[in-house]
Amino acid sequence: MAKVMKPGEANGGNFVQCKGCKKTLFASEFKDNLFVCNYCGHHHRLTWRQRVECTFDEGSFKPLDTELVSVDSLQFPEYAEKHTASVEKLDQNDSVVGGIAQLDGIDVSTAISDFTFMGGSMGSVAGEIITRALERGAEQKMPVIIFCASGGARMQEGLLSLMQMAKTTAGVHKCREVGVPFIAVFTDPTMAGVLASYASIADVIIAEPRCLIGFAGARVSKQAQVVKAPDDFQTAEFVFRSGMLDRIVERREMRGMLTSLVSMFGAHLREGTNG
Amino acid sequence: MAKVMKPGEANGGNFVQCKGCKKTLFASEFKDNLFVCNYCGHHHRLTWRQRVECTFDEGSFKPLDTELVSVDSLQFPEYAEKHTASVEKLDQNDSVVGGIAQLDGIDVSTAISDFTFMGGSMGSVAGEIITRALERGAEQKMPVIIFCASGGARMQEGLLSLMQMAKTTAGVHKCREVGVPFIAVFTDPTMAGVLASYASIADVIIAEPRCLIGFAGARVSKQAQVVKAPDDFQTAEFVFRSGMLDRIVERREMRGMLTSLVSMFGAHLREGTNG
Amino acid sequence: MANSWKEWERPLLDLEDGVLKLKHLAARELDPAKKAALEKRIEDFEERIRSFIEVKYSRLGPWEEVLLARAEPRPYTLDYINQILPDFRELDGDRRFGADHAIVAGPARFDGQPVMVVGHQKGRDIKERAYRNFAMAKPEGYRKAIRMFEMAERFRMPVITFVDTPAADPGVESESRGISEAIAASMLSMFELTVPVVSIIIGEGGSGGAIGIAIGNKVLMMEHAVYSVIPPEGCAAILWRDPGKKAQAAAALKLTSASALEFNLVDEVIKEPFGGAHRNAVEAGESIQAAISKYMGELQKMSPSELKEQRYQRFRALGIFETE
Amino acid sequence: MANSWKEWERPLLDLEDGVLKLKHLAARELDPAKKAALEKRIEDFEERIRSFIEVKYSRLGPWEEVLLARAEPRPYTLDYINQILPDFRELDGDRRFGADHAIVAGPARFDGQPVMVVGHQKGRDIKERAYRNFAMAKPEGYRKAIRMFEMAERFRMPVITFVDTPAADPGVESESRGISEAIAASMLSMFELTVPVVSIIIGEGGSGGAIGIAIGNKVLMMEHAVYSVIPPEGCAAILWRDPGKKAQAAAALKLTSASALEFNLVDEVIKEPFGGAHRNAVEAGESIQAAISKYMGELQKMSPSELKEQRYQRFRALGIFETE
Ligand SMILES: [Zn+2]
Ligand SMILES: [Zn+2]
Repeated sequence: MAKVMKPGEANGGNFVQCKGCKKTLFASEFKDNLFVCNYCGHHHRLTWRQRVECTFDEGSFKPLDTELVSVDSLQFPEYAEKHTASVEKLDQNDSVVGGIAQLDGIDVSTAISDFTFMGGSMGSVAGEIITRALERGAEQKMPVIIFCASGGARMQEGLLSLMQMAKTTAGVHKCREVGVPFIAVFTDPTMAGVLASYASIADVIIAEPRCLIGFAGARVSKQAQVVKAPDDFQTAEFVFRSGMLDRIVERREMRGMLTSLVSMFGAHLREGTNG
Repeated sequence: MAKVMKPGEANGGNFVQCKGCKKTLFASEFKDNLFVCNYCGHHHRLTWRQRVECTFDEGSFKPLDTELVSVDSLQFPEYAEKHTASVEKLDQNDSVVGGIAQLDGIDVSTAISDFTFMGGSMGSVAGEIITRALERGAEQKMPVIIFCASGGARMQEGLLSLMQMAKTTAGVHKCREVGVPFIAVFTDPTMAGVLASYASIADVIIAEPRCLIGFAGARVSKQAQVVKAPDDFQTAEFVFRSGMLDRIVERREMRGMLTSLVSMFGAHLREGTNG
Repeated sequence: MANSWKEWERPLLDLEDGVLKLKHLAARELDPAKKAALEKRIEDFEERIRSFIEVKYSRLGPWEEVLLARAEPRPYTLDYINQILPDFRELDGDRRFGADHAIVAGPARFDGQPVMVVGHQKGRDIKERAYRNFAMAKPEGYRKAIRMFEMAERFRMPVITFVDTPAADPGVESESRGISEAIAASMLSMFELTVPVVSIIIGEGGSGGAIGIAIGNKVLMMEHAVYSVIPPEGCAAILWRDPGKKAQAAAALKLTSASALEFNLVDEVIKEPFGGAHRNAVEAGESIQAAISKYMGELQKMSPSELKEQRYQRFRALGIFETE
Repeated sequence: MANSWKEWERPLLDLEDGVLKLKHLAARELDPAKKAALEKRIEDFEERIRSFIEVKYSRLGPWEEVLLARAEPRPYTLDYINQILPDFRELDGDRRFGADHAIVAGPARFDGQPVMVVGHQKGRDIKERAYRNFAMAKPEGYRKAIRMFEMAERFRMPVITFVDTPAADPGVESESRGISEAIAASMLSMFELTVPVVSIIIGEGGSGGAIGIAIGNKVLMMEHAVYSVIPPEGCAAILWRDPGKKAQAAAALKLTSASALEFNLVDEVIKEPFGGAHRNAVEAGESIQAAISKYMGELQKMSPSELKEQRYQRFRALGIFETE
């Protein structure tokens, strides 16, 4: 059965099956290859912990805002159960983990969205963590890097989750005001309310190859139009052609790209150094 | 023979033939109708004097910068002769006339391009007058209205005329800096180097119906593309659909529209009044 | 469960129709006795209408609020503009790609003062509905809005936005021209404003398409408007795999004006005329005018930087969570 | 009159080809006498090449300058970037409609310091030429440039632009997406910058397409670049209804670097290597690097507002007229 490693399984000596080409891969090699299939290049989804390992200077990531916990304000059907199940299974409070980290020694403020937690959906907690990551960057003059992986706003928090679109956008506004660069990394998938808020107004947007990026569910938008959707509709490649992305960058190049960008775009923030 | 009135001929009791539908019109009625055919609605080109009469409070226009005269710096073939002939024929120094005027008593800075003078082309003098009109607006806190009617930059002044694109854009920049509204009125034709500089970055752009508006000569751009040009390519209607115009306004409504806009957009400039 | 406002109000609409016919008859009746009888019947009918409305409107559930918010005869943005914003001069164009008639925009006067108005516009008949794309704006619409916000900033004009859209246009073309970026950039440009902004949800506040132009210093909501992160139909389809359970979804989503106020997501709910805004558009317009007047008055006492900061703090504070 | 650089340099190219062949022979020749003879011939050839270049390049007319500016082997923007702007990270997208490969852009380092680079990019082979659209940018290209200028401003990075385009794309699609607005808005955004901007015309400075990204505090021009309000062919067609009179038109338009300097429209002409930049791209790159270094050094002594004001005044002053 197709199976993508969960955190901690990578060292078990198991085999895993590629979600792209279905070939069987050695788990250890797969991990060394940053969870990218070396046959077909499929970039498998990462948990936030895997993302941290693949990206930042070793041991540099410090989680913050971990004290925030979700409230079922609307008493929405099944929300409390689903949420609790995710919390217990994944040992994290919600879909986004924020913190600070380093790239080649440069401090960055970051937030990482984890699709395994309720589809990475953005409710009050996720919105707050993202906004704090942006504000922290703005206040402490650190570049901000946010990894997106989300189906969109969290329906179960109703209008409160729609408001997170505005709130996170307000966070971007703070970075703009003080000249702090904000880089968004779109990973599979980056959709709907997340795409239509802070994510799309990053200074630089980088996507992983072939990841899904879209405003509406593909079904909705294909229905809604007389215009035929191209075959690669809502993939990173389509979105790049549409002028919405700066670059599509393979995972093995991502750390280098991000380091270079925060080094150059953030140079003016690091007084007394030359970048 | 088809003939459009020249300045001063309107009161001669002549007939004129409409350039649009070729019908014969009473000159006096034609003038009362602001040189718009009452059969087909064709908006005939206006000289700058006619434009002043059709637009501003009676007697309010005061020409400025009339002392500027062109120099044939490049010794360009036939330029001096052509230019001199236009000056003598039209009793004006160049293709653009600048000044100040009033709309319902509100002071505005203005410049009016006259296609009858060498196709309204923009050389050093035209560029200077337009830039001064913009700067005058910025300095004296008057809204700026510029009427465009031009084939583009004046080839005969070579690179100097290309630089007028930058210079007039610099003028718009000054208005932006101080919150002075700049309204461009596109009349037949508004093309090339004029369109690709100050004209297209006006706060509000209004066009007369069916006027020609384009970057490249229609021949060039139709050649250059596999995409078929729509039938109304480079007309005001096409350009409106393309999102480049705020409104297409008939000449009889133009004065009212402009007055309303300068009254509202310029209210903050007129201290102590409420607009 | 009714599927449309018309279906839900059918008995009421029939009564109102009846009154109209009776009035027509009465007007032409010459016999005073018969006329009096007709007028008595009219009075009876009107009393029945009143009590019918009273009963029906006192028991409105969330789904009925959705139906009302979507009701075709509800006043739309241009109706309010025509009533309370004289000298409106519609401007158009995103300067990028196209004209979008799902959003109308331009300067106007409010209480004599120049303001910038931006609002979604629905169509009343089939032809206008197509022309307005059912008030589902494409990227061009939001980019036009941004252009207007920027002009409002340069020319120091307060901004009024009217929100009334089922959603932003979700089509292939919208995606390929960056509808997500357009919505986000529109919100961002509203956060940058140093002039007062009042936003009013007048009908459907549909998700990202709505909030894209709803970043006000004050956000008001008509009594029978709805404001939701997802349409109830979509929510039901996801949650129960049954779009028919839209009434349950509407209830779960807490999309009514009362809920929005309870969660402090809107600053005031504007009471609608007896029987809804569609029964008395003029009165609805007057209520909106009074509300805008009040809040503009408050906001104009604030400095440009205070206005920006207050708007930031207003949205920054939204969200409910606990701290471990 | 030659129609292309290749035609014009044909005898020279043949000689250079001959030298290459002789060198190949000499390298494999084992007989010392024959080798010496070959080397003598090579020397003769090289001497002939030198004097050929000396003569030909001392008599360059405006039309020949046009041919040189358009020469396929001339160094293009990415060649200079690769040589003198390490850590270049190409960024893309206008966030509106599309990716445009006629303009390349992104951050890089110059003399160790972060800068923003924007430049037209021609293609060397047929495939790349199509991909680059012959360096004729569409609105997307200029809007990408604007996005980069805005980032340069926010992140306090000096800007370097390389200009090398026959013209902006004049097609129907370009018009329908507002190529005129895009060019004008790009110029406007450059006037708004408070960081140093150096622009270099490296090849063809074609009309609006060129000046759209050429609003520098300092504008430099390569010796054999041209800068013109209209291509000579177009000018000839308009003036004499004969596109064949392009050489006369080139002369009339005063489009050479010498003329641009004479009229004070550029701040410096960067001397090219013997026989043109295409004969020694590295040396050309070094000259550009030295020139940018010099001017960046001057500009970085100025305050943000001085930089904006100097740029404004620089362009404000352009134009020649008299006062009656
Ligand atoms: Zn694979
Ligand atoms: Zn006619």
